[in-house]
Amino acid sequence: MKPNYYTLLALKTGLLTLIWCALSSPDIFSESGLWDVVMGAVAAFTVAWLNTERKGVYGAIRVGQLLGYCLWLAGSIFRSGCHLSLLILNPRLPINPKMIRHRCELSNDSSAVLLANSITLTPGTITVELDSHDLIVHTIDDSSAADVTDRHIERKIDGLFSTKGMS
Amino acid sequence: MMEFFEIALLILLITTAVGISRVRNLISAVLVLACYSFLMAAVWAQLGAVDVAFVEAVVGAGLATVLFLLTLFRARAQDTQIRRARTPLVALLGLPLLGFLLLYAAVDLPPYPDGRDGQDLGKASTRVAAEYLQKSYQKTETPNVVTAVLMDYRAFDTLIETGVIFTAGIACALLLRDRAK
Amino acid sequence: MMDFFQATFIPGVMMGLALLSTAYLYRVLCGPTVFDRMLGLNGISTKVILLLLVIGTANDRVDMFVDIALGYALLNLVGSLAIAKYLEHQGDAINAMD
Amino acid sequence: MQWIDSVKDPAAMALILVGLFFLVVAAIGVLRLPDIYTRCHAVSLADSLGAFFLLAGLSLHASTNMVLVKILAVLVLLYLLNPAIAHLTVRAAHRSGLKPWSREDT
Repeated sequence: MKPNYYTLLALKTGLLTLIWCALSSPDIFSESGLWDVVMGAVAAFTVAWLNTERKGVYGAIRVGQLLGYCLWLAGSIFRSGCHLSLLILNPRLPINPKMIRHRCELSNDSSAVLLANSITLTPGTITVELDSHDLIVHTIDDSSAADVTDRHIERKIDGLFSTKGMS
Repeated sequence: MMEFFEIALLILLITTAVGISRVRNLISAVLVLACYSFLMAAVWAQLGAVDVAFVEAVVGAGLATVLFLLTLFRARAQDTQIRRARTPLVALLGLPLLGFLLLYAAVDLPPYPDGRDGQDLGKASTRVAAEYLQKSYQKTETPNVVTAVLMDYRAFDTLIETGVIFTAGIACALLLRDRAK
Repeated sequence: MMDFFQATFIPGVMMGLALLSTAYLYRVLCGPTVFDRMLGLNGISTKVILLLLVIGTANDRVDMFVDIALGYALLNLVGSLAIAKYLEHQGDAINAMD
Repeated sequence: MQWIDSVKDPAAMALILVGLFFLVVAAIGVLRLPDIYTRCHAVSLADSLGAFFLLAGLSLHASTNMVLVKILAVLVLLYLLNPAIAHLTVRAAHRSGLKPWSREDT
């Protein structure tokens, strides 16, 4: 998907209206319920309008791949969560915490933020500092350190956002 | 099991309250106070007062924490230390006595209404609560009963409360204003 | 089975969550540094969010409690953001204190 | 479709128990681990896996679809905000100069 300003605005408005409906669960078939939805749509449009930059350059987002990435991330969270549980429950506490400086090779900022977020969400690794493309990551033992240094998260993220297909 | 849960929550609350009076610096006190608010909100939710729980979370844990921290931003680092005097004997004896008297008085309170079954409604909620629940929509056309009570039945009370909060807000804004300008 | 779930299991879960909060409360009250207190506060707030949903399930009113849980999750960020900003600003003077 | 109802509650219980297990492990970790950075890992374990399984169990038991959607919204919000909070805590500790614990020191 390669959004321009108007499609982005419409997308955001639709999403926010959906969230509004999910939270207030109006009765659409009555008059007041319909009014609620209309007011929600107006509020959603205002928020979307204030938060979308007209002059911005929007990169393409591959939505299907992003969903696939989320599933893969859930799996890897589960795996490293089990690993961390075993570490904590082990009576000898075999941890070896370390600060790693890691330079990521991603083309744009959105990918770097997604990478930092994924690293923090995975148990066993936490992003301490994020300075455009330099990350400082705290890891609890060698195998979780290997998760960051062998760059397989980066390869997964790399294709998700691209700034090449500008509109 | 439900009673044990309530007792556990109350013990946690009391521990937190004791902890606030033991910490050494103000920033820790703010953190422990926010923790107290969260636990208190859980207690309100358990009692079925969801609106109160929400206000407790918004004001106690969110707004009050931010305001305290804004105040601490203005203080110098050495001013955030708390120097405690030794507890005076009057407080050591008087406060437990006061607590005992309050507990003694609490025995005479009307029974806690267990409104879930609609059966055992205590004295406090038999007179007006039923009328509010049944007729407030016809009288005020406000779907939410709590809003109807706040904004229609006791509107003057709410107005003056709002005035008090507004005054307090102005006072805070004036005190926290940037001195450099 | 329904009865067991509602009458015994869910109150047990509530009890368990309340007991788990003690671990975080220990960090809030006795944590060696201010950051431990902040961590404990974050842990307690997550426990309370979960607890709200479980209380809602126990009373069969999840629809009412879930909105408040959402509000909590958002508020938690605001509070933590303010505390973290404060500590970054003047943290070193106090992080050695108990 | 009778069998779905009979299997729903046990499945919900199993999921909630798995969630509680991870929460307990995280609480043990918060008490046991040596410094702020490592304790943050334990809290992130509780926030991601414990909350996920517990909320999955609760949403399985949820009566209406609307409640299910809202519980999922809470989950998404936790997954979006908790990394931010953990990152803020650790960054504040790092910037105020707290040294991480390591094996060589002791």
